[in-house]
Amino acid sequence: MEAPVDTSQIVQFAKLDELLALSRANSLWPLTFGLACCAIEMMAAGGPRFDISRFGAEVFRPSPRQADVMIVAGTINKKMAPAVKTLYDQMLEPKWVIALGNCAISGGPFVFPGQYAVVEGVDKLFPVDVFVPGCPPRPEALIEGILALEKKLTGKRRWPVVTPPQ
Amino acid sequence: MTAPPDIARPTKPQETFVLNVGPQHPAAHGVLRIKMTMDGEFVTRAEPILGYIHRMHEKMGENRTWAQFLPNTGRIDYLSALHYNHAFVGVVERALRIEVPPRAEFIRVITSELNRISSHLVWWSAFLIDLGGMTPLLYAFDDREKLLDLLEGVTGSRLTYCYFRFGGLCNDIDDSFIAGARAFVAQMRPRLKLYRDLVTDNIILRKRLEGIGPISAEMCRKYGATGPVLRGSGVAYDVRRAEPYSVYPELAFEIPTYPAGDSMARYLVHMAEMEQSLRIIAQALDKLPAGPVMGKVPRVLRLPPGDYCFAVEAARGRFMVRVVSDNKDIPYRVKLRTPSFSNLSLYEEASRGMILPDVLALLGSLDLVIPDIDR
Amino acid sequence: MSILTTEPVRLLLSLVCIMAFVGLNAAYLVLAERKGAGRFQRRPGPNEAGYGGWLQPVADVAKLLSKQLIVPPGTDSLLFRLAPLMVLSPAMMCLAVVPFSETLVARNINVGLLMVFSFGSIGVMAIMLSGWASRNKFAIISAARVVSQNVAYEIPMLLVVITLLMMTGTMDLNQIVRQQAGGFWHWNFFKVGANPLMPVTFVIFFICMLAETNRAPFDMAEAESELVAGAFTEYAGMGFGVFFMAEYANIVLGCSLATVLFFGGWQSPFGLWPGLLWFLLKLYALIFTVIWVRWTFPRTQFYGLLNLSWKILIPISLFTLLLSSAMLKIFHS
Amino acid sequence: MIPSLEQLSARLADLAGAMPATATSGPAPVPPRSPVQPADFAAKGYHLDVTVAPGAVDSAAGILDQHGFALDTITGVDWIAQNEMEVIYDYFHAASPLRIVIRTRVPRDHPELPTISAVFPGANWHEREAHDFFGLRFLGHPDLSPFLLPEDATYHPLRKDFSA
Repeated sequence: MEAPVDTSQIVQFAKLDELLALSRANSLWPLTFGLACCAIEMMAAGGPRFDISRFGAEVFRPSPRQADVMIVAGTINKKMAPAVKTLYDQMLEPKWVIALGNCAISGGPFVFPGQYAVVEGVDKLFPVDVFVPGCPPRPEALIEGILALEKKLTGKRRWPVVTPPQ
Repeated sequence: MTAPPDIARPTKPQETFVLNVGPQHPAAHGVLRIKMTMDGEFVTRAEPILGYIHRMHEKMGENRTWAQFLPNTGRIDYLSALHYNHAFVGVVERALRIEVPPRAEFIRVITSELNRISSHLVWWSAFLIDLGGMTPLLYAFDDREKLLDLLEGVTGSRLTYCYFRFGGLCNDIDDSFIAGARAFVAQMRPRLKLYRDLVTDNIILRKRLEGIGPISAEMCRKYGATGPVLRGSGVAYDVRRAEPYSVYPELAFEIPTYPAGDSMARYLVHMAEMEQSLRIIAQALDKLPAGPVMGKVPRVLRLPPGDYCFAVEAARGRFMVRVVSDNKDIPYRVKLRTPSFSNLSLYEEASRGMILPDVLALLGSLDLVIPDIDR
Repeated sequence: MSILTTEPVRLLLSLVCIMAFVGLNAAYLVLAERKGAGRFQRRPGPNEAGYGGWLQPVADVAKLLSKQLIVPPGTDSLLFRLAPLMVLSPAMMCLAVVPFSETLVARNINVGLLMVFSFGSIGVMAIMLSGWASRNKFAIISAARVVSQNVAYEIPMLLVVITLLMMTGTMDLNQIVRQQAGGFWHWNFFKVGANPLMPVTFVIFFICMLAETNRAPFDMAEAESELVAGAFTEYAGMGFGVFFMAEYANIVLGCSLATVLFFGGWQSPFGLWPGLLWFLLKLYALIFTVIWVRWTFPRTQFYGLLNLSWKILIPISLFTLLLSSAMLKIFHS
Repeated sequence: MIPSLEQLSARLADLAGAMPATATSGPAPVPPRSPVQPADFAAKGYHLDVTVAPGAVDSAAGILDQHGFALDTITGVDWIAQNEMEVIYDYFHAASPLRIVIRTRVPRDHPELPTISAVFPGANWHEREAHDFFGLRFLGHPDLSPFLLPEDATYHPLRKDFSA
């Protein structure tokens, strides 16, 4: 039997792909899924001052089937890990993951020799697209994470990067 | 609506089914899981299953020095981090008999009460989401941002504060904070009235909450429930008065209680507490003395052997730290008595025979922070 | 006679137009809802996709269309696929008899109102099927709720409509609009001479319409904090998108009906220049009210909802029915 | 009914009187002392420190229940050097500032003591937690399955000899 041909190398719909990527980048529906402290900052990012809805990303869907991006906001421990993995598996392609906060990145402050409960980073469970550091990250950081994900999708950044004055 | 008596009793197993609410569920406020045995829409048994965010705080206490454990206290109940700070610095100060300068104590009270308001605002908005009202969340977060600006200015973080130090504070407050706090108090009072007009007096909200999930004072005692849950059952128990700490005895405030014990009573207690917190802040700002914010503290902390307790009134109720020391620079044992844990423990009994939306309204009214339960 | 004016072609064209109308409305009402919610909540709402966020629905639809489609294992795959189709088509069928202006109506039949209500009740079956086929406990609870809710609210709604029918004496929607010509005091809403409780009947109609379309504060089907996403929990991509669209199609239908029955349809409020513009104006004003209600009130409790229908709305609507028949007998016979 | 400290001391002393006094917390040997010790609230954070035999914790809970106390928390402490487990019960009273501590010690390799969940239903969870962390076996407890730890956990992480 022949090896399956990777058709994406032969047939490309460049413009359509671009359009789809642009659409997906503008319509990232997150999963309503807060684990710990970072979830409060995720809520604050939806609040009036930061307003994640400007980028079309405020449609928090409670069902993983309808969500596009999973914002892992908090510590994952060994009891929770199978549930998080299930949620990831229940999400449909294309799907992305933002690891929000140090706990989701590496276990954060809860890693010490002899620790027995915390999964040291959500990338131990499934691939992560954007890491947003902080304990907890500020809402701006989450918005920056969403912009970074948009850049990953479309190849270009929505806004020029602001360099802070020296 | 309460169930007819034949449903409140466990029925034949084939007539019921199990509904897992959580660990990922919009009403789970994080990762609480409730295993509900349902008979149609009636809940015959709602069993909370914990541990999905167990983060080993008590084990970590045995692995680091007294000062190194302090940042952990801001992450147990992340919504009332300063109260937890206070309990932990309080227990060390009690054991070592460290004198805290009065200015530091007043600033502790001011920031703690600001923290309490921010916590209650988050609870209020999350509770309203449980009841299907989305807009209050945005209003509350708008006000909360102003409050967080103030706290961020002095503590350096927005949520998981680590501001208190053994013997005082890490930063003094400046005039801009005082002016900002006064402005916030002046601004928040009409906002609370607005909340009352817009939300509390809403007929749908009242119908949803009145008479739902009654909890008696006796049940609270049997389960050790404290905070707004206990005060919503008519018992005026507040650690700030019962075991006075800091400068609370010098400040006038009331302990709001509502005797009904239903979800509405707990809701009203929260709303009244925000007003009382504003009152405390205004008084403390007026009485704020000058002076240092850091007392004399030994360079290396070694608590004399023995065990020490310190309780504070956190936003969710009585939070107690019990430490056991064996005269080393790391604790031998740190026990954290968290209010959400005890408040949730009565859930199984209180929720029996109610229908699903009411069970979730009751859950929301208990004001839970899940990492506070699991630690 | 050109081919365009033959009846089958005209009907086909009209149906295509209605589909486009429903589709565009659904897409942009979602945007209006999100922007409106933003305004109610002191924030800007979507404003980055396209100029002022106007391309947001395009992005959403393109994304939903390109999302992976699955039928979860263990579901009844036929019913699972059928439900989204069934939920959208009745609303479109009903819009075929709604007169947008005196001449702009896909098919003017003399029992238009009957048709609207008979097709309108199919929608609930689709939601029930989706809940049943999903093999998900939340979905099944939601399905059961939706059925009991719709049964409860169909009754006061029909009683109110019968009250109205006794006054109009016809089921032809265009005829009903024509009877309301000549200024807003001729609209059925203000015909207190025929029945002093006319505004009350409208309020009942509006509440029932909110309940029938599963809108907040009666969104039992998709009670997010209780039932995750209710009957749609297992639907993804455009399957879910269709349910979303159907919700808005139903709102458009409900508000058009309210416009036709109570606010004089395409009649102008001053008796001058009747036409499509007035119809759309009234329609969108009502839709705005629906959005406004959603972002203002918390959700009712399920039993409270049923009590409201059985204990309050049905007795009141029965009373209005009796009152208006009595008044007809006394003053107009 | 708000109890006075003296009344309570007397009732709890009756309970504790029959047994020999054991050492309290701290690895250093302390001289034998009365099982009922008033404590300085300002220094310790509680008013009365009562040491009872493991079998008497439920009767102590019963006495405090009659006086309207509420269970604050149950703490385990692993004294590995003495090969003992200390179990500390904290009680508070909603109408008075009184805080009572009941403590007992059980052998480390045989940590069994009666449950007080029949007296205070809230103790159910505290005892399950103590079982999770220390492997304390509360006799008569309805369900000691892992609580905060994963469902299949067999380890007791707060024991001093635990290593992950």
